[in-house]
Amino acid sequence: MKKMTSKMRVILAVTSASLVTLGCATGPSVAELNTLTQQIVKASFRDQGIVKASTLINTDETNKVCSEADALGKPLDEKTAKLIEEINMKTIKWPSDGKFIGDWKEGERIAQNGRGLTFTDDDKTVNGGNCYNCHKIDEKEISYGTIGPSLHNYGKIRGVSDPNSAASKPIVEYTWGKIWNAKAYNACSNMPRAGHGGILTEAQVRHVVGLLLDPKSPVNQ
Amino acid sequence: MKHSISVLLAAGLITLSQSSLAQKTASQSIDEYRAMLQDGNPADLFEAKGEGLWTQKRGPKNASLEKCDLGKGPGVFKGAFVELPKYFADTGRVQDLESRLLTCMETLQGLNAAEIAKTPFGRGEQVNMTALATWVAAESKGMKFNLPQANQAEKTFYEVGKRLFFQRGGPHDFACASCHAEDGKRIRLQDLPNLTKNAGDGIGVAAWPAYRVSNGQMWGMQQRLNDCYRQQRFPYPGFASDATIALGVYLGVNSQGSASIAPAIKR
Amino acid sequence: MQTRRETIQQSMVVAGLLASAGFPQFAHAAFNKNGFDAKSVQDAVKAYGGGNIAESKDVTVTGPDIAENGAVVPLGASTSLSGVKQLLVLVEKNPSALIAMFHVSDAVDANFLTRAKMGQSSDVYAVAIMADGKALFAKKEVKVTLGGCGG
Amino acid sequence: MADPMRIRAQAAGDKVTVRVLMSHEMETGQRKDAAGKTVPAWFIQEVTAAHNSKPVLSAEWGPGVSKNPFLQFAVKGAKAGDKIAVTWKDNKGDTRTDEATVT
Repeated sequence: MKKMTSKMRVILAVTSASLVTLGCATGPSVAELNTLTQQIVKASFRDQGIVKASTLINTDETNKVCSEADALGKPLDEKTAKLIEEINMKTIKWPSDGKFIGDWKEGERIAQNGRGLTFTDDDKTVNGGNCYNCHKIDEKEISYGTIGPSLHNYGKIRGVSDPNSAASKPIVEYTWGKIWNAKAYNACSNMPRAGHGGILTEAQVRHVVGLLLDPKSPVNQ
Repeated sequence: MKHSISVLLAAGLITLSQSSLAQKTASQSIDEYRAMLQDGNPADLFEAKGEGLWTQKRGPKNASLEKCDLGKGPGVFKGAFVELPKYFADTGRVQDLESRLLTCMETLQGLNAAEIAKTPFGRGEQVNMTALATWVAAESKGMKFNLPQANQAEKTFYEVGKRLFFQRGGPHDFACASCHAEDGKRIRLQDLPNLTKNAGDGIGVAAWPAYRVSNGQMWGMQQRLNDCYRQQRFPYPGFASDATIALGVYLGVNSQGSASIAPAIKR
Repeated sequence: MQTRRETIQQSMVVAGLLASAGFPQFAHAAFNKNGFDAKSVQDAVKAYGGGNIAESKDVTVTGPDIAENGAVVPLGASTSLSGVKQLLVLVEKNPSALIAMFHVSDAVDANFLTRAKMGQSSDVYAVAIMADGKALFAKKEVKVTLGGCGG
Repeated sequence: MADPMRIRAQAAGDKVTVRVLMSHEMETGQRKDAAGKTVPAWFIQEVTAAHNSKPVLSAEWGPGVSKNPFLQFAVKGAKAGDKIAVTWKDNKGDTRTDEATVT
């Protein structure tokens, strides 16, 4: 952005009193507005605590494409969506020891916990999964969100009686993958990419998978 | 008091006391809780403080804010809040209430606007800022939002605000829209207003400034947006920065016609 | 330690007025540390001269079934009985059960509303201590939820 | 100095309902600050009220009362134009009195 069009200069005058505002017959174009937005983001957000402003400016292609589609109110075309899903699928890290199912009790704690990674947290904060913010999970917890679908009886509904059986393998893998990187299955999903985004560790993902699929978990009672 | 067994079963309130014959749903109970708090909103304390600050001579210039132009002419505070943010020719900027108060505190009272903007919420002059914003907003209680969009800068800021609203980022890929672009959604037990349109009287934008029960703090719109961004895992938005104001324009224009209940009381 | 009388005299608006009016029934009104140090409902009642607590339909406790936030829980205590000396508001599972104690005079209704902090879901109590030391109570469960984003 | 209270006193029949908001932190003494240090207890301990200068109410509060406390009570035999004064005193000895006219 070395050269500015005269129209762009007019737009920027809005944000900088030092530039002279000229009359403007027509509004700025979509591209100019996108550029102006990024300039305003750059000027407005700053590093604080463990959160760096660069994380916002240098976000990945998935977020860029999905944000633009959302702002225009148009879903991605099928080809772009497929491409984004493929890119994200490649990022999924499968369990290093081949074990998918962890301790559901730990999983419940992680699902309840909504902490971590804000500018008031420190790097010692153990991150939570934020799961109950959006999903009904264990039916005993009445304080659950509805942004995502209910996960109550998640494993039971899908017929998982032994998560270690061969028959359960596809659903177990899907569950792991969905938690690790939800955008691998739905390009512009609202769901965070818990593993890929560095929100949850591999061990934590394993516990959450346990919460959803262990037949002994209260989720499947 | 209304009881409904069928609604009870739907909500699955199995852990609640079984002592009463029928159970209310959790959301009915929460509504009752909120209603109990309406009478006696501690926001009144901040509103009273703000009213006093408006006429109090302060700062290096030992002047009051009584000549402050909040967009309806010097000294006019009634109805100003529901028309902000708007474009101000004297600063050449689109400004929200808090940004404009900052301008007045500097030009009229000689206070250092940059210093105040850097001060964390709840400290020093920011305490006064919140009280002032609470009082000015309260002077528009019951009035409908009616932001101007005649000026090109205001139109441009609406478009920028829209893009900010949908901008995903941070480790969780959150945007404002992740929670606030659909009707009838909840986070935990809290209803989420759909902020892409008029969410209704006293809902969304029309409920701030508000007293936060959870931490006993009074929050203006700047702090509301700041904490939304914090929970989105975004970096820190500067106080009265253009991003927060552009977002304010987008939300305010979308709320066109909804009546302000500020200062409200919120979880 | 200031006496109650001296404290009142310091106040700007009603300086001296309360003191001169006399207030014999509140002579014992100095802050009762034992009451607020008590862990249990019964111990707090004892600290104010009350006996063993007994449930009574003539005492009412008001509060929400569910509190959206434990930091502010509206609670009320009232009684229709005459001869009540003190009304107490308590939260059983708080570190110190007693929230507030009101001396009931002839000039006010035995009906008070305040707001309490609650660390967790708990029974809340209203206790009326009568002139003869009888302590009558009402209780109800208030469930405290985790709200917002949990952050 | 502490900020003023907000007192509303409204007559209905032969009674006046008084609603009071007080500006106070109400620290429990059990909370830790960001640096991990315990924030010392700081709370309103005594509340009194007077009707036309005649004491009508005395209460003791603990740190379990919420921040920026709310209190509602009813004074018998009071009427519009009467004065209701409320005083609080906290555990640090700070005190404040405000007065309202019954409407």
